[in-house]
Amino acid sequence: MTTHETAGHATTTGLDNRKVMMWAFIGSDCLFFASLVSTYLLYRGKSVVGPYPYEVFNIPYTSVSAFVLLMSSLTMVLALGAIQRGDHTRLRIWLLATSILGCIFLGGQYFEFTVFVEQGVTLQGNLFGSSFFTLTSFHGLHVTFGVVILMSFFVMSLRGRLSQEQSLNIELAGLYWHFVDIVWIVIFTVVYLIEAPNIVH
Amino acid sequence: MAANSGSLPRFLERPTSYTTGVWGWITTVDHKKIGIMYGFTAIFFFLLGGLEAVVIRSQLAFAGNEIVSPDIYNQLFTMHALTMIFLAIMPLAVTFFNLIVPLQIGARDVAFPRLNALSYWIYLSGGLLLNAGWILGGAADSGWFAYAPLTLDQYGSGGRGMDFYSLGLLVLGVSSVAGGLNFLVTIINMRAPGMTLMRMPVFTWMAFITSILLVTAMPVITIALIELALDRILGTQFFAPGAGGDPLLWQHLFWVFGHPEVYILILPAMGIVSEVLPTFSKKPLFGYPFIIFSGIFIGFMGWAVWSHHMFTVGMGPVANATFAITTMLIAVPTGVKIFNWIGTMWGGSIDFKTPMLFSIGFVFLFIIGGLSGVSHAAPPSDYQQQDTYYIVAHLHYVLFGGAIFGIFSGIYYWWPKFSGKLLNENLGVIHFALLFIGMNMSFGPMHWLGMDGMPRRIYTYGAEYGWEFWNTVSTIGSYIIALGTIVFIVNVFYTMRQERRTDLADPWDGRTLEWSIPSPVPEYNFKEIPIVNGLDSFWDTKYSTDEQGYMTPIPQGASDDNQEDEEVDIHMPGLSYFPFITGIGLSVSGFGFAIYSQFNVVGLTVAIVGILATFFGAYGWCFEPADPEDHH
Amino acid sequence: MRILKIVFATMLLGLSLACTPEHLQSTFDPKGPIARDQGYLFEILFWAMAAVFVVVQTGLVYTIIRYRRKSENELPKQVHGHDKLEIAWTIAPIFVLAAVAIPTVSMIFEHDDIPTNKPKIEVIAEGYQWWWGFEYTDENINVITANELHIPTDTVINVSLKSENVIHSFWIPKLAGKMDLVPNNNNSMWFIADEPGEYYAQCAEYCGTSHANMKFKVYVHDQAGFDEWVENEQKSANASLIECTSADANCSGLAAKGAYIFANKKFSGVIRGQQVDNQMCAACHTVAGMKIRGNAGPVLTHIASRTTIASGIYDNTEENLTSWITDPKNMKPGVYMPTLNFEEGDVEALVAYLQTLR
Amino acid sequence: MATEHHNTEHPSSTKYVVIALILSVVTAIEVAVVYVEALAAALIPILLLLSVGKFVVVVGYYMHLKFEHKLFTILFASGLILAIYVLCALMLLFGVFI
Repeated sequence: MTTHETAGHATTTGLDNRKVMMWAFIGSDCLFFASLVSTYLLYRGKSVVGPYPYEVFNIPYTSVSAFVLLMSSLTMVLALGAIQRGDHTRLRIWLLATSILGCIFLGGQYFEFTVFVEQGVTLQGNLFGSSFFTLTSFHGLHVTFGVVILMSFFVMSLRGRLSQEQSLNIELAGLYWHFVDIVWIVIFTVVYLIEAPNIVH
Repeated sequence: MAANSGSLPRFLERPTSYTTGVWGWITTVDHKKIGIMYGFTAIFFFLLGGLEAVVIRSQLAFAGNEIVSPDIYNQLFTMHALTMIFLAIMPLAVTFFNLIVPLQIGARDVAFPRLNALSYWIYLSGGLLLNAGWILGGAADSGWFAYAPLTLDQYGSGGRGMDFYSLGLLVLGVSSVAGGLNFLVTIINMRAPGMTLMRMPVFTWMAFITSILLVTAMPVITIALIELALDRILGTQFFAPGAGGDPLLWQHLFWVFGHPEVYILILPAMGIVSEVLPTFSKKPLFGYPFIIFSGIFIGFMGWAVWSHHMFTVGMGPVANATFAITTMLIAVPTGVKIFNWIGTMWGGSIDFKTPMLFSIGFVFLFIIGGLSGVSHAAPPSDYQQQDTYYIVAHLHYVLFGGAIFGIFSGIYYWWPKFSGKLLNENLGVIHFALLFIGMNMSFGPMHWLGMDGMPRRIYTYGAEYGWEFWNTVSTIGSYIIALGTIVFIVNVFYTMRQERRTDLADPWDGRTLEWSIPSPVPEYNFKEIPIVNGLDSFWDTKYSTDEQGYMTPIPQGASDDNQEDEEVDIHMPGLSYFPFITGIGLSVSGFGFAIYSQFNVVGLTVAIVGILATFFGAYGWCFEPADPEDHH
Repeated sequence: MRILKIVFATMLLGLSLACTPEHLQSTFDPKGPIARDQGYLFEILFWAMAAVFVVVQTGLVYTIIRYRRKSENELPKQVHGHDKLEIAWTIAPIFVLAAVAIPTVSMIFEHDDIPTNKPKIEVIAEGYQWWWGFEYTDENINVITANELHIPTDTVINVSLKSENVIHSFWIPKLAGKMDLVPNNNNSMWFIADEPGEYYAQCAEYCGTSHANMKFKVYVHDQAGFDEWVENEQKSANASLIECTSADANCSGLAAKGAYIFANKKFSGVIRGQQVDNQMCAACHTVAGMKIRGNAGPVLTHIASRTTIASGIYDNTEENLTSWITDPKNMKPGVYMPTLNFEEGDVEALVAYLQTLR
Repeated sequence: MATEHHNTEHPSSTKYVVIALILSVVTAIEVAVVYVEALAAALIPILLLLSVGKFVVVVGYYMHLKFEHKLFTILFASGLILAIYVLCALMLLFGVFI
């Protein structure tokens, strides 16, 4: 996270190489998730044996998870604002808060998975299980990776190795983190909420 | 950072001493050295894939031949395709991206030199992983597009090849996406002052479009491969017919990637040809903006035609008609390119050097491949051609007559730039002649065989079908191709033994920036970053053109190319171990997962070791100081 | 560039040489309206593309000959482009493509509708690794057979394509282009045959080890011949032997012993490298009339009336049948039929029995 | 070439909090909507609209895309548009919309 390879070189567009790369990567990552979401939606209602999504989904529970992840985006921008102002104390607070919110989300996902497995939804059980777990764990892996990065920055900051000039590092981590958040906005809607009428009514 | 580096652990220090020898290659981040490694590795895999092709053709030379068993034959045609596509043509294109793009845009290196090295190490180790099946219970054998559910154990031959297929391609995909992102950023952000997009050389443009396709298309196949690997290793149900899984999902995901992939294979070759034709015709490229826009249009349309690989799966008349029309539309930009290439040569002064021969061969053969493509863009006609040798003929005219001829053209064209030696002209002409004759003899008759009802991917056929004569001819053709390739290898070894020449900075009277610097290219590429005033601005320093377009050479002062004895102190990125560690670690973990279903404990251990190595490499990478000098 | 001309001339000569009759799967020899239409469309495309080929390649060859470098000091005029030309050669291909797109699209929709002015027969074609099952579902026909499809002339044959294993592709080159059999997807296609005859057909989608050996034959009869075939198929062949429960006096002879073995005797053996026990012929193969009806392998009710065995790859002779039963994997690599440990005389009896199933 | 118009008027911390509140409210509406039987018929369009709104707000403000060089928008949008296109095309081909 201290790639200096382009530092000091003027780029054609005047933009930092790493930031261009991050946005290109996010564009590319859209297609990863699109393929997974396609698989999930195309297999929706195609499972030949249960349990089916409406039998296991717990909308209020997942809504809280979604809310937690949404709030972590807020703490993330606050962390970026802090380092840009050179406020290292707040940077640490918000980085830690973001990581913790991320961990709460992951813990929630883990608990949700165990409940589902108890109810008979497994990776091998039916198409719903296979496509649901693959999609949500792929997202969960993204979150985990994000948490690792944020914690690393937190530790670096504690050791005084993250200066105000390196705010780009936090900015890039933030872009990644927000992207993971918007992916969950999509998953929450097209996977969970879309099933809600079957549960509620 | 320098202030902090004193506290860094020892392993994080960047190596400084290895500039030559094995460690020099392993730790290099120089785009030229990486390009050279890409090139030699890809040529090795090209020879391997060619060997597989020769065995395939030998088996089919006569009716009822029994040179190889059906299971081996099925592995051979699957691995031939995978090797040629993923391990030869794509990396050969990336070879040129590495070698040429930074020079054409006037940069000292790519945007992310270490990422570039990582791409190479993943490619090398991923290629070995893909081929590991040969010695570990059978290579992949479900065809390169691996239609589900033949890829599941209960329907396949029972070999472990498809594990190496899914994990190998996953690993190689990481390399492609990393490379694609790298060149995308490089071309957007590393251009010399004055080089606007519409002043970029055509090869760089095609590299740009190819990078965009790589970055956007590879994710789709990655997900499909993850689903396949999970099905095979963890027992998910994605493609299991009994659980309601739909085999067409695999086909769609595969071809959503697969068709852009076709353009990933051909666009770089088109770029090479667009550089070679003007140089050897002594004329600028005809219709530069039209070539560029048709390239963009081809790349864009690559996303709208994928289902033409699936006309016979029963998509219904509306979908078939839609994809037929979008497919036919591709002929328009392709035609524009071909007309412009002919327009480039028209009125020129054509010098038939080997690179030019290959480029003209490309145009000639690509026209045939493009035209035969129209006949299976029409579904009713395709119903008779799908999965026959007609398709095999078509795809080889495009990928061999097209991509490979373009690549050989590039090899002969740019060889002196990096070695200071010219490949032998006479051997080059023989190479071209053998390849051209062999190629037409081998793949030409396949058009006929396909229309005569010979399906592809059959290991044997009966004499009563009347296919034997043309199969024999085709096999002889493949031997001629093999002979031509041997001539090329001889040429390479012969040339490598020659003395390095100092007068080869610009042997072909080139037009683009790479010819403005000495050969072989110094480590820092450009002593001074050039300033670009227009398309072909290097050409403009050599010739002046009057209003009617007639040109006169500008007298050159004493050559200032010989800068070798001058001390130039240009700061270059330091060497690094971490790309190597990360890349190898990734493939090792892939290998662990691939053998997991056979040897659970060993597989899991290997996978964990690989993942740990990857993380170690990535972590070290992130905290590595930018420069070795930081320690002094 | 003389090489070019020679290559081209040789290929043309070769093509004409190869256009001799007796090409069993030639798409240039259609015997039904669907294949004829498809061939016709190919011809339109071919001539359109041939015209483009001639024009463009002539232009290319002419250019490289005319503008070859004649002296080292040539300085050609620097031309960067010509906008009108560009527009022209962008639009020209669109016209050519429109000309071929119109018949293409109209044929796609035309072939989607099943003609109603002709009699129709419904057939289910089911793909297995690596053979074909055919089931006639019309009430008055109701026949199940394998690897040989019998149809009458001038009748719409509507084929439902089914597979529960991998993807196969149903292709009778002289009668109709192909359509895939995709698990969990209900495809169908139709075709008509003009004249009686024997037509070769073959799976076109790679489906595993013995993909090359997954063939079938189509026998086209006139209506009378077809009716006769149906009538014979509807009877159970050699009914007297079917009830043989043991090789007793009522059921003497080699064939009777074979019938008994077929329906009763259990063997151990090897399937694709796996040891198996308690294998019985009738557990996998159906002979109509028997109590046990297996459906893992082809129906054998009228096996002796077929001309080929092993999905069209061997002639139906005593010798081939013997080798097949003795060790099928030698005859067809990868086959799912087990190699069984027969006792002395078992194979001979089975062959004798099967040969009575006319 | 360097046309970077680095907008110094990034939203302030207060603004971020307000945005977070809006996002929370929209999420709450989303969840609430599914419990309203009267809206069942129009549920999917409503949900899509609301989540697209959240998506745009996060990308535009939290990821600053609204204030950045247009190149970033191009990079992100090309990936996103292709992704949506692939998803819709597949749904159409598999007859999910029909």
